[in-house]
Amino acid sequence: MSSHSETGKFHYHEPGLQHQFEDMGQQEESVSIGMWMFLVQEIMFFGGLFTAYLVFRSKYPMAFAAGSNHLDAFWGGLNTLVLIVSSLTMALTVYYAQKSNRNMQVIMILLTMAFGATFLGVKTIEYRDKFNHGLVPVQGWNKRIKAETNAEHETKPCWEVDHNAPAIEHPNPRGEFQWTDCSLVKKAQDEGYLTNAEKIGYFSNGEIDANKFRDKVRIFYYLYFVMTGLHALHMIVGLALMTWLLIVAWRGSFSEDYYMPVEMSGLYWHFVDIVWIFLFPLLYLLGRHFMHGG
Amino acid sequence: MQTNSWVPLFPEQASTFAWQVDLLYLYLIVISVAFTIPIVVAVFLFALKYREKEKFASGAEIHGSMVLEAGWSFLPFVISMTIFLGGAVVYYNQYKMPEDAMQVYVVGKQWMWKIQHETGQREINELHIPVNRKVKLTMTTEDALHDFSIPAFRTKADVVPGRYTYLWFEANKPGKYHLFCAEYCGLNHSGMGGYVYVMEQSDFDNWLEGNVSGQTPVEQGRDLFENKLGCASCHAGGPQQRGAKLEGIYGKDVHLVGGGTVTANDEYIRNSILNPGSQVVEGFQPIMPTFKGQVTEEQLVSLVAYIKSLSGITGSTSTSQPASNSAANSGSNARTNSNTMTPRRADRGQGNTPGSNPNAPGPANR
Amino acid sequence: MAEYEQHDHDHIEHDHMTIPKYIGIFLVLVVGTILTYFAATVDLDFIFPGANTLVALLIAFTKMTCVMLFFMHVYWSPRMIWLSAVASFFWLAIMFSYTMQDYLTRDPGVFSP
Amino acid sequence: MQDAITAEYSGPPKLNYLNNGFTLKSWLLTKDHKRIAIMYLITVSLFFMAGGLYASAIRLELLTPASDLLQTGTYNKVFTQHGILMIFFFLIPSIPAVLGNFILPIMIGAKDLALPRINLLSLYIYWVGGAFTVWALLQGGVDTGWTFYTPYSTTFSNTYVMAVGLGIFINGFSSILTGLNFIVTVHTMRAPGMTWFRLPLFVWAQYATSLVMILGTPVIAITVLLLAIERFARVGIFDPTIGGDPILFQHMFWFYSHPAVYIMILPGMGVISELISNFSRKKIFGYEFIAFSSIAIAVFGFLVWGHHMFVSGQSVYAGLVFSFLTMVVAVPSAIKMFNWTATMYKGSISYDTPMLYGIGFMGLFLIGGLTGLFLGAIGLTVHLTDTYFVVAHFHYVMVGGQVIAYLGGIHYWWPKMTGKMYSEFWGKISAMLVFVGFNLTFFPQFILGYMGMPRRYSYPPEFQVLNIFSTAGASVLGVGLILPLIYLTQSLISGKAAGDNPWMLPGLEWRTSSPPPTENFDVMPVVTWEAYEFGEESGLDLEGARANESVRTV
Ligand code: HEA
Ligand code: HEA
Ligand code: HEC
Ligand code: CUA
Ligand SMILES: [Cu+2]
Repeated sequence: MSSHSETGKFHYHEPGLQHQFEDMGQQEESVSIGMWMFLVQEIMFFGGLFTAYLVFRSKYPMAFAAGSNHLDAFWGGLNTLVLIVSSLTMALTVYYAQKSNRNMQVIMILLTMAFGATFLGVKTIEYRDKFNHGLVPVQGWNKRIKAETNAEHETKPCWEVDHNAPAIEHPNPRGEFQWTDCSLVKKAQDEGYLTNAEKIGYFSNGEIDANKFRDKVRIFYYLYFVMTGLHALHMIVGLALMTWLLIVAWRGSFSEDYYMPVEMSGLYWHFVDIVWIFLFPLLYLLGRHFMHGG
Repeated sequence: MQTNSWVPLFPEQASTFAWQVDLLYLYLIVISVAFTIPIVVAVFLFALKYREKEKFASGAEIHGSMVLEAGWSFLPFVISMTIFLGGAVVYYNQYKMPEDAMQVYVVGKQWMWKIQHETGQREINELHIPVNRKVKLTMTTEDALHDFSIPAFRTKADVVPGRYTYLWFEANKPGKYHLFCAEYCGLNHSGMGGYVYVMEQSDFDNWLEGNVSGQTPVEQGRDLFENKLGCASCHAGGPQQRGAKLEGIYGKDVHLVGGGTVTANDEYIRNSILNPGSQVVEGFQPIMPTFKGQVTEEQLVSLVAYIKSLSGITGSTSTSQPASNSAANSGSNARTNSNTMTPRRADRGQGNTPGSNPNAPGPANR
Repeated sequence: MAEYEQHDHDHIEHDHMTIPKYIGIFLVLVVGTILTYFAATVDLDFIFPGANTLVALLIAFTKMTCVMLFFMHVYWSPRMIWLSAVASFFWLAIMFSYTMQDYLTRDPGVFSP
Repeated sequence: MQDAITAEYSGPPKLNYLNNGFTLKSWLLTKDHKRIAIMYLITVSLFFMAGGLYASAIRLELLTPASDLLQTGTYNKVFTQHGILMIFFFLIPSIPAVLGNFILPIMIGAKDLALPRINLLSLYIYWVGGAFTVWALLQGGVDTGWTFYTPYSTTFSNTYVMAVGLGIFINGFSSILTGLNFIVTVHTMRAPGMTWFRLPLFVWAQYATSLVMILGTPVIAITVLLLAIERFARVGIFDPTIGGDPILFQHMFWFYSHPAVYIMILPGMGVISELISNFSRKKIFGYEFIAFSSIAIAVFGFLVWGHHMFVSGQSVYAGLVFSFLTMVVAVPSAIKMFNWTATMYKGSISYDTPMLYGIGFMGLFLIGGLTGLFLGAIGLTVHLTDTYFVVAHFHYVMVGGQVIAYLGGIHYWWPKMTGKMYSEFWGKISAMLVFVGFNLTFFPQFILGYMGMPRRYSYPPEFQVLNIFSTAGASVLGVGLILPLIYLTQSLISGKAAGDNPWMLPGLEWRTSSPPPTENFDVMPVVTWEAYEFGEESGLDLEGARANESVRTV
């Protein structure tokens, strides 16, 4: 690029060129490095949460497995697919911007937004479900009257409660976190793969203590909510970004020569997608095998 | 009993590995001096010698030297490795737990140390140990982090809720040494401490046995109040006072937070000690910890008697005169300490196994 | 004019990806997702404990690599961008491994006997 | 670029960034890095004063063993808030946001930072975070210590932990954005001829700092966020009674906060490299080594955080590893120290105020750094941790290091920033007072620490003598620090004009007018000389300057 601004002594300001730069190349490079630095920052931000996840999962694998089994892998999987499609449409937005194709750009942005919104919609369904089942780890943030809990938990010891048993409505006047099923602990105890932290953490006087187990499952749900919550927040920011892109793209401002904003928003969108690519197995799937095989 | 010099430079060495830490310290001081002096001298020398001769004259053209750079990267590296190794060895000695040590259980609590010996003897903010014997502390806390720190022994360790941490030492010099809480734990962090008494074995045995010799309930109560239970840390007058003034309260009406008054009778005082939160005096924070499970009924009687005596009311026992009580306050001297101890045969009987004691560390996860 | 990165990329090159390629990557991602799901339902502990986790993470890493290289065009980006992508994962690895080095060596306990 | 404008204003009242608009709006909506730097300067100074007032309260209270001046609860709040304000709101933004913002773009010959709007945003975030925190402090403050250790901060403290935490959370993003901006700027905005190895070392240092800001700060953000949520939801990931782990908090906190101490020293080291080399009028010794050691410190700084947790209950093995790495990370600092000393050899050294600070830094940072080794030696730290030895160590590196460097830098670039010269006489007096007062304040604390006096404490009577020394020293230090406030302000009003290049130095910032025009240079500079070039190649008119006595008084 060294060539043209040396020769072009007249100061032609390309559209969108900011005053501190000499030419578009410099501006684009700055913006793209800046965006990447921002993403690095985001990775470390989520990284803190993943560290907490790692520590607690290694301490209490059974509680995490139990909590994870109770998440709905169908919704989670669906959302993964939805995000992947939106990533594709986002990538295509950039592609069409590069090809100066305004109409396809607008369509792709709209599609991306639609999938993004679908994702958030599914998340709401899931959150609502947690609310109904008394699985929100904040006291008072669960359904108070008629929370649904397991029909069997009042009669059986906690490890015999089948979590597929029909739910009954059950008053929860203080909106507390509900968890009754500790069958996984029993199983792990019988088969002898409890960690040391678990041998202390789930038992009182040698007996499985449903309340102590519940506390550990609550940690899982806490991490679940913080991680997916922050992820959802990023989605919302992404949607706002898309709205702005839509307006600018509608006006036909992006072209082969100037598509940096599309490209940058795309980076952000894909980043959010990548976070979900990890969240999905870590939150929804790990521990699922305990329900099936050995 | 700390060093007597006007400006003390070293705390007393009172444990078997104190000298190792001090040696490491001296080694580091030597290294520091060895690096500081040449650098400072060089800076000053250059500063004088190469003072600008002519305004804006430029200095010599020197860019650097590979040899020098390699040398002064390598040298500090080697030296720092010796420091690391020294530190690692000393650390290993500090935290390699001995097998044959005497066990002591420690529970930190805002803002006191509750200590229990294997024999069931309990104490608060004080630790009595025999000299020349390995002692291992098994520690936990009921609330925030604390840190059991004895500078004279050159050792400390954080006390973590929900877990045990361990500390060991072998004191080799009888005396009275500071015990601090070195991890910030809130309001009265700097009041959370006391003394470690290192005694000859015979004195220690004596202390463990207790000494029944005639203390009146008031004297006994005063001893509990001022030394054993640390009530005085909050209730003694003066600027440190955080608790209510107890002089003269007996029989008066007390205004409580949230309205209402009660008369300060025996029952009220007893309740204030066991359930401080239930009746909080107006104008105070509800910070008084409960002593439930730490005081025996017998001791409660003495405490009540003592608090009554502060209002000039003498119970069935004789009036305690401040002057005659000076002996009871001499807990500061380890050698004579045995005569200030109250016997607690009753609870020693049932408390021989740490687990069955309310004072011993609870299950790791509550 | 400024003398910034030596690469010549007046505009970041954009002729590398075509729609079929995009769709191809997309399909890889979908397959990966489905694979993760089924891998999670099979008990792989007979290989070694935690094999399920490893498989899940390997798939996730593959998916991430696809997204980064092709959707985010890292593949055609200057060195600086490669570097920052790699560095951020390196730093994550530092955080994970040095934290875990404490937790994994804690039992039978820090200051324990 | 701005030829038209300069031509128009060629008369004496030259258009510069200061007189280019006087309205409030022209300041608040500016995208000019220099104006933003000035606004940072003012805010940062206010926070320093607030932190300094807290420090005065600490020292007065510690005059006597009893807690008589401040109740325990108040004292706890005072040192906590002292730490929080000084670290998060003064020291971290001090050099990067003030001097870095002002000088870095000029040093590399750019018109502005690469992302000026982000720069302004970062200032606003800093203001919002600061205002939020100040509000929380006024509401009642916090008493957790600046380290916010759980479970005290989550479960037991009944002060405004959440609000202050959020203030720090917000403020973190200001730091991240500043770092981001610097990295981009250094990569893309260098003037023609300004290769990486011609960059002034201050720029290298800022670059390394920015790396730490980007890689570390997000982690503290998420950590305090978790802390705040935890306080609100009481789920207990940090509360052991319900399964959490308080030590996890310490890991996450120190993952940022140890590298953060390098955020707090690297920029200072950058300033010192400038001062030592420029006032010795000699090329810096071992340029590449100083440059790379900055990067090495930034990278290795991430591997040692566990040295704050030696007695916390982390595993013995981890303690040993962290101790080992702590020793390794000291080596790059050693390299810098030696190179600075060697730079003075055969120089042509002049003792203007900035150089006095530079020399002061060398002595104080040396002591601070070496005592860091004491703390890194694991067996010794068991005795020293959480005592005044630590307090003395970190004041030596932070106040003796970064604050001194900051003051040196302010004095050094003051003529550039304002176009005015301050009183050299008072400058020297104040530099001496700071040096003497500082040592008197903090040296006794090493002894106190070894004696076992815990930090955050009201102490037993036998420690009083040394504490009196310390308080006396703090008073001298206070006077030394208030003086610049006075004479620098005075210089704005009645100082004599500084001229474009009062010290006759080759750096790019000295090749534009003082104060610089809005876009920094009237003509885009082309760099043909190495950094710290004092010979012919630098093209400085030294003869002319010598003839003109008024340029500078030696
Ligand atoms: C600007 C801030 C800053 C800087 C630069 C440093 C630099 C260093 N620090 Fe410090 N430190 C703090 C700020 C800083 N620190 C703070 C704020 C705390 C307390 C936090 C709290 O708890 O509140 C702390 C606490 C602290 C601790 C924990 C103490 C405890 O709580 O138990 C340790 C332990 O290892 C430590 C070590 C070091 C080391 C090894 C360096 C090294 O980087 C120093 C390197 C420099 C040199 C070594 C000097 C120059 C070298 C030579 C002259 C050559 C000779 C060298 C060799 C032989 C190797 N520091
Ligand atoms: C940048 C960081 C920084 C700076 C500059 C300082 C500066 C000072 N600090 Fe700092 N200090 C910390 C960071 C810092 N400190 C931290 C992180 C802690 C730990 C907190 C914790 O434990 O949580 C601490 C703790 C701490 C303690 C230990 C408290 C304890 O553990 O109990 C002490 C005690 O002496 C102390 C003293 C001082 C003194 C005397 C100064 C002096 O250098 C201050 C000199 C400045 C002045 C005297 C101000 C002068 C100007 C004015 C007064 C302006 C006048 C006002 C107007 C005109 C409006 N500090
Ligand atoms: C941590 C500080 C602290 C300690 C230790 C402490 N107290 Fe208190 N105490 C208080 C405070 C604060 C109050 C007032 C608030 C309340 O009633 O709870 C109080 C109130 C009382 C009262 C009621 C006073 C009144 O005016 O009605 C009595 C009696 C009392 N304490 C006795 C004791 C005894 C006996 C001990 C030791 C076994 C003790 N306290 C230890 C802080 C403390
Ligand atoms: Cu307990 Cu500090
Ligand atoms: Cu550190």
